[in-house]
Amino acid sequence: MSGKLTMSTGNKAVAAAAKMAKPVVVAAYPITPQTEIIETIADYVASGEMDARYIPVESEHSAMTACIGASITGVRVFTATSSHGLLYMHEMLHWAAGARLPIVMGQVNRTLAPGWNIWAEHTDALSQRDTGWLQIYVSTVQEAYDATLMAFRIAEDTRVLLPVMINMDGFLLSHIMQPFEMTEPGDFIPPLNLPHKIDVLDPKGYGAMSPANVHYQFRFDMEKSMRASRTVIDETETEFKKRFGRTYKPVDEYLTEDADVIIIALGTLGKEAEVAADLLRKEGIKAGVMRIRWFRPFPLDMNIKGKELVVIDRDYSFGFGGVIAGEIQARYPDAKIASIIAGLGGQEVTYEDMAAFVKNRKTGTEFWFGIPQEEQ
Amino acid sequence: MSGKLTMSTGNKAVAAAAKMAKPVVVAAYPITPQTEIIETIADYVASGEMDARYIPVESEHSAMTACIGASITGVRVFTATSSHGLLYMHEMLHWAAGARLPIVMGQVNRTLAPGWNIWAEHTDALSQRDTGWLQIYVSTVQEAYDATLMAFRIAEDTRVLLPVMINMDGFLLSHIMQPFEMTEPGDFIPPLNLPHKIDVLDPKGYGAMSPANVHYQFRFDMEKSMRASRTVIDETETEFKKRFGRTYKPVDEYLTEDADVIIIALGTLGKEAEVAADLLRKEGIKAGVMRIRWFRPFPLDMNIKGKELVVIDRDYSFGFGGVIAGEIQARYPDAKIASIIAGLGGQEVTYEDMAAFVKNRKTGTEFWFGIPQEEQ
Amino acid sequence: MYEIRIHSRGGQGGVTAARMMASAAVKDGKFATACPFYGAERRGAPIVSFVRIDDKPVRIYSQINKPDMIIILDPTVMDTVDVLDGLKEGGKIFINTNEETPFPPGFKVFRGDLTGIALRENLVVSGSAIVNTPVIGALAKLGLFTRESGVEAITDTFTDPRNTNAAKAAYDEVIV
Amino acid sequence: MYEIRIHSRGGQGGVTAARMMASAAVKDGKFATACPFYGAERRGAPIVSFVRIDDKPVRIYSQINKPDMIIILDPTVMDTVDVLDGLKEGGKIFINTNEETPFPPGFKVFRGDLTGIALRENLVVSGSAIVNTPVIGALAKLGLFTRESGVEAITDTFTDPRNTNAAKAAYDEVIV
Amino acid sequence: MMPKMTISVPHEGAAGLTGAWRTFRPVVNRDVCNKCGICAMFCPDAVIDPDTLEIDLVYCKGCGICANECPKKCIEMVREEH
Amino acid sequence: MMPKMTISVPHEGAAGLTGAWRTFRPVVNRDVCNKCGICAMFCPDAVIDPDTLEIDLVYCKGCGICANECPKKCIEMVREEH
Amino acid sequence: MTEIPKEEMILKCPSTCAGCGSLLALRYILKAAGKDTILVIPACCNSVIQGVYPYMLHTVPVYNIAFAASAACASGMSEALRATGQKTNVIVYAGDGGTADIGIQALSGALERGEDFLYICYDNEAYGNTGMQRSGATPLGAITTTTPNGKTVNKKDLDRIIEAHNLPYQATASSSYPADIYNKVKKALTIPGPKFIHILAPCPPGWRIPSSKTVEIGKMAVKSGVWVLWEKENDKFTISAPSRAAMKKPMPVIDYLKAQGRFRKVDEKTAAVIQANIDKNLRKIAIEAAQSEENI
Amino acid sequence: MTEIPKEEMILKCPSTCAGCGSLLALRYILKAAGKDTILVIPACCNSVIQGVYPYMLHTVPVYNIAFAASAACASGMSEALRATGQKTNVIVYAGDGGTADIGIQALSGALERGEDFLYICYDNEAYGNTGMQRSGATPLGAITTTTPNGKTVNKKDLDRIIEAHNLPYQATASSSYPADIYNKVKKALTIPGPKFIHILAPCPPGWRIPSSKTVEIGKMAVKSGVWVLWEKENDKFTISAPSRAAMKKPMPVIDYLKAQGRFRKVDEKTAAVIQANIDKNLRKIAIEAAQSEENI
Ligand SMILES: Cc1ncc(C[n+]2csc(CCOP(=O)(O)OP(=O)(O)O)c2C)c(N)n1
Ligand SMILES: Cc1ncc(C[n+]2csc(CCOP(=O)(O)OP(=O)(O)O)c2C)c(N)n1
Ligand code: SF4
Ligand code: SF4
Ligand code: SF4
Ligand code: SF4
Ligand code: SF4
Ligand code: SF4
Ligand SMILES: [Mg+2]
Ligand SMILES: [Mg+2]
Repeated sequence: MSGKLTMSTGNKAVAAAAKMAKPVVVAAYPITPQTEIIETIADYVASGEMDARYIPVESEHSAMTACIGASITGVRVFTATSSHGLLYMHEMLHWAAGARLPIVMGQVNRTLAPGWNIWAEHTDALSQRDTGWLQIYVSTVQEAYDATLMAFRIAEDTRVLLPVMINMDGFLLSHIMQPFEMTEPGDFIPPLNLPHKIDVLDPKGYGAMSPANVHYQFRFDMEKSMRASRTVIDETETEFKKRFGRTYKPVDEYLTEDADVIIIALGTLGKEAEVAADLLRKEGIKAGVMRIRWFRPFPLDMNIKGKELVVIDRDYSFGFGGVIAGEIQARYPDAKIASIIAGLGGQEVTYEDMAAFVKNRKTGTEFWFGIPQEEQ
Repeated sequence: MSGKLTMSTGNKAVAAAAKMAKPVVVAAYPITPQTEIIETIADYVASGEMDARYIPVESEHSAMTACIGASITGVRVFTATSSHGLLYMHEMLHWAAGARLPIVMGQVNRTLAPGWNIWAEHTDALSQRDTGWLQIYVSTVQEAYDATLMAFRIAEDTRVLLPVMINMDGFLLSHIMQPFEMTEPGDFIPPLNLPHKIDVLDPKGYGAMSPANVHYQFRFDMEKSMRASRTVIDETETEFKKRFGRTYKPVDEYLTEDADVIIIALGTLGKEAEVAADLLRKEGIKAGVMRIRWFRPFPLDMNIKGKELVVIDRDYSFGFGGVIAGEIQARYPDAKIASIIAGLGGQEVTYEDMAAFVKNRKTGTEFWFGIPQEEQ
Repeated sequence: MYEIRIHSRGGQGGVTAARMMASAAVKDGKFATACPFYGAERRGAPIVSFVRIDDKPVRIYSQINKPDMIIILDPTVMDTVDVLDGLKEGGKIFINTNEETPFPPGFKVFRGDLTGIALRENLVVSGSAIVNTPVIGALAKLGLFTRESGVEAITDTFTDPRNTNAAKAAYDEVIV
Repeated sequence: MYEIRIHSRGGQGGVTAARMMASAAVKDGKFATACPFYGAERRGAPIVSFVRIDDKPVRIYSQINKPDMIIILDPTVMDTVDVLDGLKEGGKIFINTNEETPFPPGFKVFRGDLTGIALRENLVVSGSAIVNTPVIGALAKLGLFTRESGVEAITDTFTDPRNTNAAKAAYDEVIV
Repeated sequence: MMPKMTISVPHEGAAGLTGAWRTFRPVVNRDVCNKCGICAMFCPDAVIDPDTLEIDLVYCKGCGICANECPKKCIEMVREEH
Repeated sequence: MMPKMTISVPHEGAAGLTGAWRTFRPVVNRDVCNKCGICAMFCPDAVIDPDTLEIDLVYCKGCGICANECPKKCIEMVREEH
Repeated sequence: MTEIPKEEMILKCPSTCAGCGSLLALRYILKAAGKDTILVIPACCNSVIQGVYPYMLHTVPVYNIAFAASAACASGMSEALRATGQKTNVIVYAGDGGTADIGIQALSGALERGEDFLYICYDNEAYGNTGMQRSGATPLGAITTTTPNGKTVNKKDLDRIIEAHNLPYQATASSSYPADIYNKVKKALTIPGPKFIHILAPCPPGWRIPSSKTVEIGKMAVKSGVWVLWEKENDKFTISAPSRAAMKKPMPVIDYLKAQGRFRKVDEKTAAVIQANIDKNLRKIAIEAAQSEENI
Repeated sequence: MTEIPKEEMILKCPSTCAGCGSLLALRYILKAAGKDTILVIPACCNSVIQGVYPYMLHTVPVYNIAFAASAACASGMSEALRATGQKTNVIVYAGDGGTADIGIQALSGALERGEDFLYICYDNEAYGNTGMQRSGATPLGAITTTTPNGKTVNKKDLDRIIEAHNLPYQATASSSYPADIYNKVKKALTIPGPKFIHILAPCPPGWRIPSSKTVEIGKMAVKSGVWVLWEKENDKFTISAPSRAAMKKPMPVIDYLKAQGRFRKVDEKTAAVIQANIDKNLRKIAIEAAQSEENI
């Protein structure tokens, strides 16, 4: 790394990136393990380090709604949540995307109650995958910071105008401290120019009755923007590298070129999987890793031809299966997938476990880590 | 049909079935096009026809929560909602399933705002597909009635103990009037015996801290029950036929045996697709229809080998594609699918349109009905 | 399959009329569906509803674009709505009016002063004449279903005898 | 990779200690992560946190099961927690105490009276002695990072000179 | 690039020609009217011109409030004939 | 069939032996104590037996409320040594 | 009266039912607010009457938002506008359901935070848009589709709930008194911080009254003391003129009840309870007004 | 005092912080409620302190529910229990955040419907469980992690908000007065319909006080009039003995503020505002009590 390194948690890095982006309004509600993000922002605002309005709303439904209200006036907004907070704003997630507002949200992945459990799982965010939000999953503090900066630029690009959710594993990344470079973005994030912002001099109505013969067209326009966002993401990541030297791709690859078997995972599991690949290679198994970063829009050009896949889902869609494994299979029908369900509710999964997943893989089956074979 | 026929809307049929099931508590909140269900129940209760408590809650979040509170005391409960109401209870949908409560809900499929639009679309319910609810989509007033009766029996079976959502197309089915037979269920629905109901004489705590080393086991137990529900559904549908003479399968098939191409759709589209198949057959195209009724648990034994599929999604997952087409491809990797997105926001789709989908199908592509080819 | 489109106004009972029509046909042993194209209509706003009658179960849910028959419960909607849109050649029109109304040629036109009948029978709610029961009488006369089934369909829904009286009056008075 | 597990109590600053340790290692040009295994702990409840130090970026997020070193910031946790669980053969133990504590053989034991030092320097918050800065001094002495980096890591976090003073005292007083 | 969505611009008649809803039509007896403007004040739909007191029958829904509130009782609600 | 889920049964010590949290331990001077029971009343954790006034040190968190509230000031909070 | 601008801010003609009280009220609200205003509307009758895409009838920007969400939306807007130096009025126009039931959380939160906006609840005492189900604001005895025998519990006292939030400005109003609405909105908009106005808006289909009676029934509500017009500026509580007059000799509530179909199942006992509630409330309001006088 | 049962309904020992006021209060609540009770607990400190699966410490059934949802859950329970002829007490034990902020909608709805349950809010004036962020109930001037310079708006007046719902029973209490809690809960549970008790529960880490001072600070709150103990049975409003005594000569609030780290940024001006608020509130309460006396 080039610049000065700061020790920071994932949470603080996201807060720092949000500060750099200079949002005008931040509306958020606390929830473990996200609290540190908004507490840090509250501190920034209180100390004058950040010239924003922090709205301490009374719930997440209102957090997202206040972001919507602020955003439609044409200003930059930011929020953060996790788990039940995310679920509680579900209606407004659909709304934010349908209203085409470039809201950026830090989202700390945590499992769902009952019973209460505050540890990592991706079901919270993945079960929002139809809402029209772009979703990225990050795996290091540096990446959390960088992705947050890029999120504003991508969301606000007029070819996109959809909200972006930056996902990071609860505690595993939100609370871990790693050295990272707090790059000054300079003019990397252009000023926001919302084409449909409210203007009292040119009054318009937003969201009144939308007839059956046009509503689907608006939905198609969202999908068009999702498709366009692939280009915008590529451009943004290229520009980011040019300016700041760090390389990102929608899917991060590790030793995939010559790999026979590829572990696919999101977030910290995807990073630790690299260690599993190293271990496997020592044992003569040509393993690689694909860490899906941008999950929405879904990656369409993963080069998995001829390789076996071990897909680790830290999530589950009851009565169907792992979400990631399912969507990969859907978009890559030829894929030979061994589906592993692991890490739900903070279940401990080590690189050694992942190496074992690879060694014991059975293509075409689903395996719940930790559940005895006879019950599977 | 054997018995006396009543003219009824889909809404009223669901209300009538709920009445027959004798729930002790109904908690619900009005929303177009579901209102008729709860108004009918309110009438039943007011007139004494139904011996239940109707709780006129102040929101859908509370509707589902009140159902949860009532259900855990061991009584039968019912509710109904639609669209934004469903989204607003999203958090509690996850909760109801995680709490293993056999709540039955009438769900009228309607699209999402903004802009406001009250017509049919399945995105509302499909975007709840990870919540652990069983989901059935019905296509006639009779089926709405029958499915509601069966839902109670299935949900409350101790092998299942998961909530069930009966989906019906807004207006198209909720408001259409058809003749149907209001069968008296007799003892078809056994008395509820909730194994984990609250008992002050044997006090237990529900849903406190759930450690990382067991939480995933509870999630697996939900999945096990989902898997078991396939059997329970089969048994229930068999028993239903035995008693009342009407035959149902998880996937309803029409002229599929010798078909070369099969239309797959849910709800009223799936029913009207039969007319399209008839039309196509007149033109010499061997078409059939598979109407997915039980979407959760997802059908695993559809016999589609060697056939081409035209999957109509009245829903969309932005940045991915049609939900139904995606999940079919995921579970049937060999399937040759032409994916059609049609009927969003009440977009009119006729059997003639569906016949055209078949004739113009391009396997491996996605086509948005109503959008010019060059924009697709 | 016989497809009917009904033009009325919110509050006039057009939807109930559609249901009773379908119900009467079912009583005759036919299959029928009635579907109101509900919107967010207010009392007074023009609305349409549909009835389909067939010998086998009706499996079509989409709107009726080429009706066999048009029923105009409130002629004033004709000012703003093209009520004849899609009506098949030779299709039937029934209109609630006491005077002859000109229609383009090629259709069979029937009329009856349902409003007059309703007012006579004092079938008035919040100032609007309720014409949904008289129309059943008129349609029975036109042979859409039997007189008996029509009466039954009404008595299933309404207990007040004014309704059947109005229907019977309409049966007698419809001008073919 | 060098893996360290820290045992402390909610409110004692064990998490901050972990961060400063990692930070000091980074200042030495190493790579390091500090991860608190947060739960819903309350002030006073035993908690553990982890530090990993390596020459290349640390890519492991799962818990440390076989630590190279154990740091016991509060010896009283030993009553309820098996602090030595998984410690590698020949692994190091640092314990905050002013008296010799018996451990099974096969480990290298170090100690320092961090609490005493904290109390001496008046590093007390709500009645608890804060030992997270003294421990940095002690660990520098044990060679986990340089003295300079340790001091820098502290001054990055705390401005009050009592902290560095306490660390320096611990550096001098740690019993090897 | 403007996203395609339900954004509307002000436009008379956007909710239809509500005059078509009318079953009764307000008819003013100008001889009795004292031009007090009360009818215009209370017309929910603002279809009575406050200056001319003309009623815009393209939009008047025929609610009858004007007739009910007129202190001179000089508005009569007359059944629409078409 | 009982579903597997987070259902718990009453059990002492379910939240751990909270006595381990203590840094100060309450020590009662029985000679001065008048057995008023105020300490037991205010102990949030109910670890003071209301009859014997014994303190259950397996669980006492050492909060010091008893000492603070004792009207006779006969409870001293003493630093734990291990 | 003469000062009320003639210009209408709503073009002809929303698809409200004939005789809609909420529309009558809105006419005067917008006249008072003027062009530098954003209207925030949650799901309710007023969200669907605006016209159909691509056209609308309101000549100020209208932001439609989810049912539970209007106060939170207004919070975000107002914070963003103020942060960027704009004075634009942010006005929520919400039904009683969107205010007293599903929207009360967001509203209560916004009031506690002291957001700078005006919240106006038009109260037709039921969920009008979905066909007249009971709301928290439905009065005792009223028939709705979910209370087919009449509501058995009292109307939620929204005004006292809001009052407990100590706003700088709060008022009640009625669509039958347009000038009063105009004046209250005008005044409210001069005051920074959260403001609340609660407008009784008779609804012909819901109240089962002829569409011509909207204004008349609204006046009867005031005359009988069912509805009291007042305003409260910081601690100064004033009964507005029409209610001051009415309170001298209130009309018996039975006349008000009898005029409406929705109360047709109210028996004598319930009518007496309703009358007693009113009497008690009027006494309380009189005392409050008197005390407020004294304190000045 | 002698009548309070000795039996503890919570086994040793919840994982509350040392000196937790909310735990102290709950001890007496459950003693008063007895075994035929279901406790409903939304997300809050009291949802995580129960022990870890498969064990728990409470000896009555505890149903944990989502943060916003406790009153709705209790509604469903109580309706189901009553429908099946069971008298079991349904008691919500919720924090100030779960009551005044995210839970107020469900609560307000349940109160309006007249559900038969007892809602108890323990008020530690912040989101304790997530590490002390501000809540609507955080008082003016208090530092929390989201109000690093002290809160700039007033504490939401939850009690007046609830009062506006006209409950048959409502009271305030404090964890420093256990007998008062016991008596109030006992009484509340004899009354059908919705009941509400608001308990001030000092919180050492949140208030930045030594854990030994919980009871002392709670008493100071009463002595200074920051917190007034009262109860209201239908219309009968009574000031409870400790507050009656305190109101004769309230302790200056500055002593209360100075004793807590969370108020360390309160300047003289703010302190004066806080004192003035208290003075005003005490006057109002005295008047209300006097009026209630008169009416009897
Ligand atoms: C979350 C959600 N639940 C329910 C609805 C359906 N809904 C729309 S408007 C409405 C009633 C509104 O009542 P009120 O606020 O009193 O306004 P009114 O319709 O009476 O004008 C309802 C229940 C919705 N849009 N969103
Ligand atoms: C929907 C949702 N949002 C946020 C949270 C996180 N959360 C859990 S408890 C809590 C604070 C509770 O505060 P309060 O009700 O005052 O109780 P206390 O913790 O102070 O006891 C928060 C914010 C959650 N569980 N669910
Ligand atoms: S209210 Fe009557 S008198 Fe007055 S202007 Fe209108 S029509 Fe004329
Ligand atoms: S009838 Fe109604 S809409 Fe027509 S002018 Fe009179 S008040 Fe206005
Ligand atoms: S409070 Fe003090 S005097 Fe009273 S019983 Fe306890 S120790 Fe003895
Ligand atoms: S120190 Fe605290 S926990 Fe221990 S006995 Fe005293 S009051 Fe109870
Ligand atoms: S239902 Fe009532 S409030 Fe709604 S538009 Fe009609 S009259 Fe107005
Ligand atoms: S944070 Fe406060 S309320 Fe929560 S357990 Fe600790 S002392 Fe009790
Ligand atoms: Mg309303
Ligand atoms: Mg709290």
